[in-house]
Amino acid sequence: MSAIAPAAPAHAHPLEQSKFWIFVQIAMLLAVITGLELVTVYLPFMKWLLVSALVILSTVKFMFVIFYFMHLRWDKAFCTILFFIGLILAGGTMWALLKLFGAEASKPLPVTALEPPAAVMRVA
Amino acid sequence: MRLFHTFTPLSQITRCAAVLAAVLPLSGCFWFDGPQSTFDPNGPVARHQMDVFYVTCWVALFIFVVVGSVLAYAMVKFRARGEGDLHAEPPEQGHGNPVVEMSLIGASVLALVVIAVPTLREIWYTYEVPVEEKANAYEVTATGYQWWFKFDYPAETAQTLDATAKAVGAPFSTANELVIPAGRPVHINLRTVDVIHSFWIPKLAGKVDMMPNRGNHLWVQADKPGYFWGQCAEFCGESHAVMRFRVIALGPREFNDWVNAQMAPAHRVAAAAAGAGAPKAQFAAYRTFSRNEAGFTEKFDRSPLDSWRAQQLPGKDEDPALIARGRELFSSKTCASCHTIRGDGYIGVVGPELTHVGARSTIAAGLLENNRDELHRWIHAPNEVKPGNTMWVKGYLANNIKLTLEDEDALVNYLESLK
Amino acid sequence: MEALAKTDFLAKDDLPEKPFVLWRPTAKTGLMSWLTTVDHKRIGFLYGISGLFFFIFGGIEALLIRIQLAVPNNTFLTSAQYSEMFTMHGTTMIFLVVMPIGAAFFNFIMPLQIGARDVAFPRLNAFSFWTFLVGAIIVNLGWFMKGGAPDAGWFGYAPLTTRTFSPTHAIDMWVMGLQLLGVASIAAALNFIVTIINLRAPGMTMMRLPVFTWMTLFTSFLIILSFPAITIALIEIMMDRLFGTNFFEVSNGGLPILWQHLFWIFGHPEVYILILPAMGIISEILPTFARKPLFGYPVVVFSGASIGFLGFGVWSHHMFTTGMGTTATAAFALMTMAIAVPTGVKIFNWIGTLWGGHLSMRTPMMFALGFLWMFMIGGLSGVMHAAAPADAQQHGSYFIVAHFHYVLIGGSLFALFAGIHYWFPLMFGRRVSEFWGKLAFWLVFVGFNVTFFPMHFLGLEGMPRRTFTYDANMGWNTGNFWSTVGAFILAIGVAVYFLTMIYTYFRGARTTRDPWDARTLEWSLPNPPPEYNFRVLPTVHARDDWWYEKRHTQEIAREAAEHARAEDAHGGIHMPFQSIYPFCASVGILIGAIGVAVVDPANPAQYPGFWGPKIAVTILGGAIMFVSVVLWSLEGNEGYHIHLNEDGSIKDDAGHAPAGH
Amino acid sequence: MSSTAAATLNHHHDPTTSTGIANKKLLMWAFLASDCMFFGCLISTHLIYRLHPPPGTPPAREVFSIELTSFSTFILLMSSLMMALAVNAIQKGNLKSLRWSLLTTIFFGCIFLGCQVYEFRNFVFEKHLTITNSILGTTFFTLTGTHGLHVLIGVIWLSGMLLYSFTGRLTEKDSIDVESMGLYWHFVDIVWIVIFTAVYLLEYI
Ligand code: HEA
Ligand code: HEA
Ligand code: HEC
Ligand code: CUA
Ligand SMILES: [Cu+2]
Repeated sequence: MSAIAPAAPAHAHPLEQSKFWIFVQIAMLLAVITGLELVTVYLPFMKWLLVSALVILSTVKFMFVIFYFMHLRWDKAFCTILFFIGLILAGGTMWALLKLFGAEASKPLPVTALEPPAAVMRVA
Repeated sequence: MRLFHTFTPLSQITRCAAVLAAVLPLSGCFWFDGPQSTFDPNGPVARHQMDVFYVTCWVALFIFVVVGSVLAYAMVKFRARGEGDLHAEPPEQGHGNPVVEMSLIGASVLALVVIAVPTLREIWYTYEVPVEEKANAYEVTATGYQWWFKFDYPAETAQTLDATAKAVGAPFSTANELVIPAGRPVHINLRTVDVIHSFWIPKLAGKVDMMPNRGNHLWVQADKPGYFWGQCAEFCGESHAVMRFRVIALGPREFNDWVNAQMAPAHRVAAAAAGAGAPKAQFAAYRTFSRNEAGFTEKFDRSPLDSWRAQQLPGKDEDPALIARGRELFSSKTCASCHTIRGDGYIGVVGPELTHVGARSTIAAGLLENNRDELHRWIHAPNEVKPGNTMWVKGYLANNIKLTLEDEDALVNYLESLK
Repeated sequence: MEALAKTDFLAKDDLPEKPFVLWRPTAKTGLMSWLTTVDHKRIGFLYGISGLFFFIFGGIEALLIRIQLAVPNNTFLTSAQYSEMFTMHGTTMIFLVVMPIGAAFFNFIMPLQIGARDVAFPRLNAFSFWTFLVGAIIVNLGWFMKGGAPDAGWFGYAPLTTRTFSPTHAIDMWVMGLQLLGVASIAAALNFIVTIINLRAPGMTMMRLPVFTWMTLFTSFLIILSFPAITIALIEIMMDRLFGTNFFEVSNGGLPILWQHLFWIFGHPEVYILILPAMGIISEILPTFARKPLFGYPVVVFSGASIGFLGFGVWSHHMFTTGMGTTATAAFALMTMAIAVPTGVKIFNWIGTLWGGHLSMRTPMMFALGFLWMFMIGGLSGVMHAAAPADAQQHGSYFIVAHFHYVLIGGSLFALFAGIHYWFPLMFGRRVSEFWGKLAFWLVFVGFNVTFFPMHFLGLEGMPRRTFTYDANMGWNTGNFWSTVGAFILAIGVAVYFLTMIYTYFRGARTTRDPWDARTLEWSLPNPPPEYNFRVLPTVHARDDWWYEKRHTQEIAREAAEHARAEDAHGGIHMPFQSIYPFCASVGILIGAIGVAVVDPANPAQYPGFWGPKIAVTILGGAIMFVSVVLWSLEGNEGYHIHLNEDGSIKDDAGHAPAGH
Repeated sequence: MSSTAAATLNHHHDPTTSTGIANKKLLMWAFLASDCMFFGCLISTHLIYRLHPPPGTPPAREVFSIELTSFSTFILLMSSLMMALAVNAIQKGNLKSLRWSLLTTIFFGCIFLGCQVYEFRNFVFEKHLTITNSILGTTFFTLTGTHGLHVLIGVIWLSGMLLYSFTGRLTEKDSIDVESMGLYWHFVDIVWIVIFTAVYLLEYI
């Protein structure tokens, strides 16, 4: 991006033709992954394993959509950089927020402590 | 056009100008030891925080002096002199010097390390009572209300009778004046019932917020007996500025006495005495006050701890009949729907507990000195003292409380008798 | 020449006739020309004027605050009025003064610096401005309403802003207004990003961009990435207020601290949004008046990027006292300190720029040097806050007020003043008097320090901020008194500054091209710049290209002549048509926002749950906006060609006749 | 622009810009970066409140109906496919194919919206989860509702484009308009991918 980019290499026509099938295949793949995810949640494994599996699977879906459907794969790298700046910052912020709120100091008060302490009637 | 129609007269400006002219020569008198000055720490927490402050301050000053000297030198040395110089050939078009830049970055990082080390240490120190002191720590709970503070003493169980004349034990509570033992760490739980407040006793510790739905806490320790100013430090609405409180640190004996006095139910003036003394039938002539007027005398201010002690002594010249009338008015005028007075059967929870209000040195959340004039000023027109406050809006306005001067006198006498 | 016409419009010459509603306005003077303008310079001017207008507002609010605090126990303002004052003062100064004046420079200067004829989306640019204005109106509407102006502080901490504690419409207007300002800022920032990335003149590589343009780019990134956080926060509070949801409803488990996190995730990058353009301006002015290139250009650029990036990881330093726990506090304290490094790098490089230069002390240079000193003080007190245990004593006190005025006024505002002064000859072709300029500088400089230096001590002596009154026995009287005196000196300085500018605008001495012997491309233009900016788009050869051009005149002249021929062969200079629809869309937004924030639902006693009037007004506004946007996209991004005479004036034949005449 | 009217267009290079990326595409990507933060904060809000649900919160998995949600997830994925094909079509100048693809995309989008309306009604009237009666309802409806709003805007935009394609003014040269619309639509899809996992599936573990 530092200089005016030279004209792109000659038009990639064969690729254009085959894109149709690429798209269809990817869509099928996405559907399959979604099915997999659905199965995953019912598996009797450790929780952290399932969560990581889910995270990985949806990341894969995510990446397929942005790189193929959204053409990042064929576009200038700068588009990818641009989008990933937002994606990484958003991811980092989410991570930090969840950490902050997951911390011990952030546990909300149990409800009993919320109510103003009842007045004790004292008769001398 | 709300902005314009409520401005008070321009005479205010003249008044300002006059006062300003008077204040000028006094400059510098109070700089470092005002009642809320953080330069005068009276306990370990505040002291540690001040230490960090001094580290940062010296580092910052050092950087400022060094960088500033270079900058000043450059400004003087390289300044173009005279018109001739302006049109001279431009200087050498240098573009940078990586070595200089890298070493300056290194130096900055070093300076930051100097700050970071004490910062980290004190973050942990100020967060929680040190382990070896934990057993010795005293616990209280402070709850923020718009715009006053309530203090509960879970450690102290007052033996009292409940409605069915059964003996029960329950912690007592007080308001706006936090009495703590000196020389002992005090662990303060911070709660709020409405918006965010922040609990700040500058001479004892930095602030910690009272967050809704969050169990915050703070610890303080007063080196020796003393009287400290506190202040809400997070904007919480109209009367945030006058949401104050006081902290009284007492030696062990005195603290114990105070606790015992607090546990007792409301003081009653013996009716028997009534016949002997000459009851003052007419009500006192109370002062009038202007808006925002300061709420204490200089005498009080000079030795607040002594004033507080004086306040603990039983009242003189009390008029039992008047007091009894005050007690009766307190419920007939619906004061009791908001205030608790243990022993007199009043159990409101919206406002501060008043069981021993007469023994506090201030009222209205640390704003006014506790004497008859100021107390009268408060119950006469709470909104003049604290704009928008709950007692006015949800009490006087909502319950349509109308008090005659006689009523007010009775109430003042009643409340002052509650030692 | 491929890169000739870089904006996204088509010349109208070869397009079919269009129906009536899609006529393109052509007025070049008068009200209509301003409402329909898409010229980045005019839009920049509009931003600037609005910013300065609101500066007077914010300044008067500040003066009222200072009058109230001049003496203890003062009764000049009531508590309620005082709350409105500081809330509106903070909101105004940040969102309606510093940001738009910054945007004015982005608009006016940045395209000229990169050798572009306009921004990438001229109509979107107009829309940004009008929407900004709408937001500003909505925020200020409260002054004229029964409920009063917003009064919950500029960061509006929930739950004070919920219906329970702020039942009037004041907060609704604050919320809605900020929401729109956010939309406007994001739209503008997207535009600048595309412009800088895509519309650079040939040869203008990224590492040749003027530093101000770089800072515009970083600021724009900060805007698009931080504003969404406050957008979410505002949506949530709005839902709570309108529909009774539970985001911040404590009794149902809401966590008000979430508001603080969301606000400061936005809020801290926001303060860098305020300072980065300032740093850009300084990086232009110092080299010009030192007659030396910026010291360590790549490092300055990179440190700008790191400030922006790190700025997203420090937000909780505004929340050190909320009881986050030790680890979080420590992490944010360290991150915050880390920001001092790239900022320091900038300071050092600016000093390096001065070193060995020929400093000519003209007024812009005075403000720029003032910036260096004052920002250093403000930055260093910022680092003092970063030490969390010390901040426990400082938070919510006047020490903070001192810190942020040093960075906001001594930093941002000084730089903006410097920038106004510096580019004034370019914008209006007139030169500001040095005498009056310097007088204004000294008044502002002295007044500023007298106002805000004592606040450091006030804060450390325990004076809390946002308090409408204080007692005489606290030791704060002297400090407050001087602070008020200083504020008036400052006000006089500001008045001198602006009166001088106004005088110069009408009467000032005419100036020639490039009066400061400057270094960047915008100075290659005649002043004021013509609507098409560049007669021929420049080819950039060096970092400080104008400095280079001035030393290679023959080569440049040859090149320019060549380009001119090529451009003529392509049909002349492409200019975008004006359009009324951005303005119409913003009007729709105004109406809709009034519907959401101000109009009451029908009397609930009579028609329970019937929101008729509110919904009707909202829908009306929405519909106007929708229709405008549709017409906007249908009218297309067309333009016309202009051809120039030898002297740069426009030949009025070719292709300039508007459709339908 | 005239120089781009050459015989074949290269859709990944726009010679009129400094980088070769079309302005509109750049704008859209930058906007999507911004939208990441937008949804990031909104999803965070929901998850934060799921960390420590206040007592009395209805158990989410008893409210949700994963079958329905999986179905609408599938539908949205398919609409994304049709969108990608639409872009492909216009880049080849194939208007007819473009129209069919757009129509299908719109159709799927509407089904998704329909499912969402059904889901909301079901939650409110059958499961008694409303936007006001618990924090779960508040964050859930706000999050998915905001996403739904994005879908709705997308559907309107798509329909507008479909209508426009009948005016005869939409040509291969304007493929960038369809493409940036496509970017938006796909983005709405990937946001749903995240929501589906983070909001729905996680509840079942
Ligand atoms: C233009 C706006 C601006 C800028 C640039 C900054 C810059 C900084 N700010 Fe400031 N800040 C505000 C505007 C700004 N701030 C505002 C408006 C508030 C209050 C909001 C409110 O509550 O209403 C605030 C509040 C605020 C707080 C919260 C205080 C509190 O409420 O408790 C903190 C805490 O860490 C902080 C820190 C910093 C730091 C570390 C920097 C750093 O970026 C500064 C870096 C600069 C330097 C350090 C000086 C130059 C460097 C050198 C000479 C090199 C050598 C130096 C070292 C190695 C130390 N700021
Ligand atoms: C860029 C931002 C900016 C700027 C420029 C300023 C400028 C000033 N500010 Fe500040 N201020 C803030 C941002 C800013 N402020 C913020 C964010 C807050 C926090 C708000 C909150 O707590 O929520 C704050 C809060 C704040 C307070 C604390 C209030 C409180 O906490 O109780 C004070 C108190 O002195 C103050 C004073 C001033 C003064 C005297 C100026 C002066 O510099 C103003 C100088 C300008 C003028 C004086 C205008 C000159 C106009 C004329 C000359 C025209 C005259 C014409 C006629 C009379 C017709 N400001
Ligand atoms: C709506 C409830 C309400 C009613 C009714 C009410 N008060 Fe209060 N009262 C309050 C609240 C709340 C405060 C704390 C105000 C503050 O400091 O902001 C208060 C404070 C006080 C104080 C000062 C306590 C202290 O330690 O600072 C006194 C004394 C007092 N009330 C007396 C009375 C009397 C006498 C009446 C009846 C005439 C009365 N109150 C009626 C709510 C009420
Ligand atoms: Cu309570 Cu401020
Ligand atoms: Cu910050």
